[in-house]
Amino acid sequence: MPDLSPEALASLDEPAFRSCIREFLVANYPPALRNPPKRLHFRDTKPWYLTLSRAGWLAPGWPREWGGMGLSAARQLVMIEEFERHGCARFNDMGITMIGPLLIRFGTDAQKRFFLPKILSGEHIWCQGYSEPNAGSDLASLRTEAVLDGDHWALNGQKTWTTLATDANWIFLLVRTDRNAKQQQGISFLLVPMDLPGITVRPIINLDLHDEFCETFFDNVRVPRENLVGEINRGWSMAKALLGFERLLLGSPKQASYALARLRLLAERMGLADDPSFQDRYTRLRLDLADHKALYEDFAEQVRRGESLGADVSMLKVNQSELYQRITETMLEIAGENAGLLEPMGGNRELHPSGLFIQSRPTSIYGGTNEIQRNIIAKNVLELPG
Amino acid sequence: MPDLSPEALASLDEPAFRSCIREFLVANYPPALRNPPKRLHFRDTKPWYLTLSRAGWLAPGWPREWGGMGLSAARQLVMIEEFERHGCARFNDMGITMIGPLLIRFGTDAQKRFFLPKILSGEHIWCQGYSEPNAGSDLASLRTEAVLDGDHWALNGQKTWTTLATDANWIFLLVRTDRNAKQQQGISFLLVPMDLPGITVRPIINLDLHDEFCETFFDNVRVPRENLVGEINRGWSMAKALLGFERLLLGSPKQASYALARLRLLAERMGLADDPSFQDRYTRLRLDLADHKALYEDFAEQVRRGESLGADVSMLKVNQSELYQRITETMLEIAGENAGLLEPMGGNRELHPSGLFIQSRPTSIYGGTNEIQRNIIAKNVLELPG
Amino acid sequence: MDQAAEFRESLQMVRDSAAAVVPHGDLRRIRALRFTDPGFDRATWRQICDLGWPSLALPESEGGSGLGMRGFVVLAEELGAGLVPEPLVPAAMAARVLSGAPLADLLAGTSLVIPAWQERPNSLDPAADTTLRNGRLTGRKLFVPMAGGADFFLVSAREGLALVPREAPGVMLVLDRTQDGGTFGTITFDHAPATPFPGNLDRALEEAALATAAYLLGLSRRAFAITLDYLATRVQFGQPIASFQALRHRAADLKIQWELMRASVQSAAATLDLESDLPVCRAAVSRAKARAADTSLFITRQAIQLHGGIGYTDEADIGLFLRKAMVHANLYGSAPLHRTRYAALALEEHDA
Amino acid sequence: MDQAAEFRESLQMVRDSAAAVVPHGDLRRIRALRFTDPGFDRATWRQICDLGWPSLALPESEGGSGLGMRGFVVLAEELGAGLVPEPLVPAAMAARVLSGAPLADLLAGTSLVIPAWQERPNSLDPAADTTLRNGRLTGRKLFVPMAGGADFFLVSAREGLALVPREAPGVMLVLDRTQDGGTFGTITFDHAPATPFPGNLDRALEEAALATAAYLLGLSRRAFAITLDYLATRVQFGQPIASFQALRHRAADLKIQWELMRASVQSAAATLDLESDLPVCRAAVSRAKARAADTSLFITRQAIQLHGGIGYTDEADIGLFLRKAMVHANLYGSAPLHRTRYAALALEEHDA
Repeated sequence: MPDLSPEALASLDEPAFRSCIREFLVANYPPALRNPPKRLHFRDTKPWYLTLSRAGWLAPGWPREWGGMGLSAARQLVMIEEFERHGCARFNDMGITMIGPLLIRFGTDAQKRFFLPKILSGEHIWCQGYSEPNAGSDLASLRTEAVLDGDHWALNGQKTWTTLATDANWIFLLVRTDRNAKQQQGISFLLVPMDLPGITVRPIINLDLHDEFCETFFDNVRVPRENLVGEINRGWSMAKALLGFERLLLGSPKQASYALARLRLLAERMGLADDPSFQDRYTRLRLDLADHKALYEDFAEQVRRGESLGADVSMLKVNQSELYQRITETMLEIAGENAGLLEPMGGNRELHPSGLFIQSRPTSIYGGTNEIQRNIIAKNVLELPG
Repeated sequence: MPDLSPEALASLDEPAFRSCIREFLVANYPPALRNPPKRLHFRDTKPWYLTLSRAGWLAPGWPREWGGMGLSAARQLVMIEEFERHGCARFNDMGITMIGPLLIRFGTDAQKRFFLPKILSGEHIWCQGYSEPNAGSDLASLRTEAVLDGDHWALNGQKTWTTLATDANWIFLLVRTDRNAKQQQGISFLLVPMDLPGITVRPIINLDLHDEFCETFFDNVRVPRENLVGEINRGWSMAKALLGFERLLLGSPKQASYALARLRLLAERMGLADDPSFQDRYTRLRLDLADHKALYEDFAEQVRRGESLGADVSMLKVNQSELYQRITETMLEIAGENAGLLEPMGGNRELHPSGLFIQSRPTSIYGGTNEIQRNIIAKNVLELPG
Repeated sequence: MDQAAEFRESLQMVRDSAAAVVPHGDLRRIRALRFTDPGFDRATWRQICDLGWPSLALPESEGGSGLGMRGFVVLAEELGAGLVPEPLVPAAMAARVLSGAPLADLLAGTSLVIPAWQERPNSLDPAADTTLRNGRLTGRKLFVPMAGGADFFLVSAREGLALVPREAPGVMLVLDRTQDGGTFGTITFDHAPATPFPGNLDRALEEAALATAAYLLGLSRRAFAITLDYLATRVQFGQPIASFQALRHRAADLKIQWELMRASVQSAAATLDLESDLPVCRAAVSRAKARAADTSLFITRQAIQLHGGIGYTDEADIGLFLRKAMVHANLYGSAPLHRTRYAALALEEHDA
Repeated sequence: MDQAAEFRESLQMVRDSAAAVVPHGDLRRIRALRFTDPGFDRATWRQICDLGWPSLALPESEGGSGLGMRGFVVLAEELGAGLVPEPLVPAAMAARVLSGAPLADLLAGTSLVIPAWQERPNSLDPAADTTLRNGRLTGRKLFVPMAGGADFFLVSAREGLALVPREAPGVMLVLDRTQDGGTFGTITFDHAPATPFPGNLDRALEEAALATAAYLLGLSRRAFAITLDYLATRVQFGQPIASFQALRHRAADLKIQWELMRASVQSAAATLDLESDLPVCRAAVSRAKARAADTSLFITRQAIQLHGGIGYTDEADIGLFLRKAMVHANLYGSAPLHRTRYAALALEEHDA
């Protein structure tokens, strides 16, 4: 086994770096967790989290001084590609991808020293509190409010789509701290331990009959004053500033690519592999995927060159999600009565058309609905007036 | 030959009526004019116009006292169906379908006695002046203006899409007679001889390289005061009141049906008749057409029952035009290099994919664009707020 | 009132009568029955029988309403709108074939007979490998809807049809859950005692396929209505989202597609009532079923999308409609199967 | 500056150089040449030759720029944006095969050589029924673009390639007008005197197909830009129609489709430059050409629709783009042909 420390990896060229990651995954990733059909809970991913933590691989984008790998965006992309290729499950990564970078950039020294090590050790598991029932795509309507009362913020309101909130012991929130400010002003960034009195978490069963999402209620929760990050009323600007190359990942061909391979498998099982009408449709989907990959590569290349991504990256997200959905719709169409089964066909996890069909549905909704993305493209990319 | 006078036809049941029309068309319709690839000019359709006139068949919907056939909407539909089935060309019918009914309903006795016989005799050929360059779907922007000056209207402005204006010796106009009225108020209905000084007609060559459309300019044209129809400033209400079952015809399956038969012919010529991928696509189009016909029949049945049509008839127009276009798009796709030819393939008028493709384009634009139709459906059929 | 108007009024009465089992907008009963055994309510089933619905499509001479398939599709549409899980379509299929005491018991609601005819996925072919010899049935049947609630199976065998009690020896039933909360049964018959029955399922299968299309028509109608309500209610950027033109146009498209589906289903029902030529009937059924499968999934998918995040929760009723469409879209033949059958059966029109 | 950045800069220079022949936004020259003989301008053709464009894709060792197909598709895109009718793509196809004096004359602009290889509609197969015996060529070639302007034809025969002067005895040329104002030639060779030439058209055909895809990319880009301008300018109901959300979303979709086409064409060009395996190259070309054919027609159709009535006049420039797409979409293989070829050639990816 070669030296896989972040220091050693830094000296490798890209192919060597890539093959190190592959070897590491083969050696360390729990085989049972490859390509899980549903989002896993922390109880399942914890061993893998700790493996990464021990190797120093948990936070590829953080600077080394704070325990990260200090990788460039290009190298982080390589890692992500290899993790995706191996079918690694997403774990509870909000601490790594959101809070860590936020504190590193905007936090006080005390905040960094307190929180960052606890994220790396797995002691703190974070979840995100941005969305509200009436403020999905429309942040101006945000209503959860924090009012300063001595040394504490008095927090009231409700967040929704707090993914895996039942796993988390900390939540980060966008909260209104100035009622009179317009639009996205008057919003601050607050860190809240989940065990404070007045917090209630209610899992929401989703269409996939899974409890991934939650609603989280705050009823006069008293949060220490120092848990605010950065400047007051500047929360949304900070949150936006953190949107880096991660937006590329929303448009990754991963899901569509996975689904297309399953579509072929299903077609074989249904005796349609040589059916000309299926072949025609399948070829169109293959071409759509190949061209999506070409477009994705152009954006990935920007990231590799160290350029920042523009609003046009929304195109990837729209195209990927709708391609993924077309593929799973084709699955339903060719699966015959199997399309209605709740469980995988014959217990084979790879043959579950209805499951993949349902899982593909929210991809055009989360991260900003495709309608919102099209608004963005029209306004910020095409610069259409009105 | 049976008695084909309007009086004799009135006594027949529907099948007999239908077969009379078929026989008449076979006996009298000029074979060279069947399914013309482009809109014909009056020089070409005049003999047929006069044949119909002599038979008393020119104006199926007018009352008999004014020289019409006095047919019910149901019987008019039968006639239209048979004319379409036979591939009869559309002639310069604005006098028959628009001005005649308008005058019969809103005109003075003098107007009726002067104009109606001249329409039936072919002496007056009418064209329509509604649209303006900046008032297509948006009638509130109508700017052509008539100002009363003694016994005359002083007429200034510009109309566009005045179909076959070069054939016409009369034009009917919507003109603004009250600048201060809001929306569609302040608009009147004016009849204008085309030979008055100050009128200029400029043919517009269209995408089909045909001169069917014109622009018509009015520069201080003096129109006799009595050429206004009905009440002043009520022109748009009158024009709207005339929209009867003719709106059904915009959604007739005729064009799509014609195109689908040509698509099959083209596929045979290209050796694709048994190609499974073409078959799949062709079957979908057949099904789309069959279902469109079923929907059309529901609306036609309303007409036959004597009910008036609601805003939902817009659905037919949208669906027919887009189906027609899908069919001609398929033609282009399978025609190979022939898709680029300006003239029919091998001189066979039935094999002209590029021609039909171009002719199908405006069907989603004229008579209110499909975007406007969807606005109407959302507002008036679905009653969506906002 | 002329005959046509009278007929339309009778159809409206059928439509209104469905309210007995489909309380307007209330899906609590439907939710409660999901993922239970047998997935429907026996009391409601008896009520359905009391209303005479399993025999509705039969001629008056055979105890039916005389409204034919035009009446039955109206009823099935309403049951679809209410997501009613009781197995009316399979039972009506059995009623088309049965006679005598088994029919009487079925119609009385005392004995539920479910056809078990399918041996391959995505097939409309009731021809079977199952054998019936010396009163013993041997074979394997797939995708039998709501099989757990049946008292008898009406089984197709090489030698003809046969009735088998569910509890008979040699009958093994395995249930798979479906996305809508119901079940598909896989039934293995191993020398199970069976009573032969005359007739075949040809016509019954067409009727079941068309009634399923009508059921999809109804569930799509209701999913669309719920979505329109949501668009009018949900506020974003200070306005009801129904005011956004892109969504308005989408709604207009859904409406057009729904109306095409309706016209297709209703015209196919008229064809079945008025045409005796089986290929002509089959072409009409295939046209309607292909349209219904595609359009019901299109409408319910779009309904989820237009609901945004809330549409992806199991708490929102709209998801129930998507799940129901997922299960019923491919019953009695998928869209590709029906398109292929249509291409083979339907005469080209040469009159254009 | 690293190598990659330098290459990008060279491509940008090619792009900028196209302005010599493509005046920004002015289509008067293009209009004037429609439906004339030979449908393009010889002076412009010489200018194109002076700029070295017919050999742009050739290796530096053969007098090319060394920018390969990545350079050539950038140029073809720009010419498409200007609807340039001069026959660069067929001439470059000839340049790929020719050598010696014929090549020098072609590149000097003194002798235009157009390949005549096609004998069946919608085919990419240069294999021919045409025969070349004892220096005499006999056969029939179809769809030869701008044939009226050629000095020589480069003809594929069973025995190999041959050069035939247009004015040679036994050469009969019939021209059919095309929707964009150009022509397709049908050429009959009846024992026409011909000079054999070594080589084959395999690679040249792939390059021509890809360059045509790039030409379609360019014309679609410009059609879309004109349409965006129109949306921003045209006022209805008191607002620019660009403010209507349904049209904004349509524009966003057109943008996404255009970007997919761009990525497809550019990645195929890179494949041709970097890959020597012919099936891999063919798969990439088929992918790009299928996408370009479909998307260019989609964008230009929508451009007409978004222009409303004015888009249906010949006076409006937007129609020129639709007509050009109608002609070029199916040159060097239609979308169905390329999809079928892709399915046969491209390896399935098993890494997903």
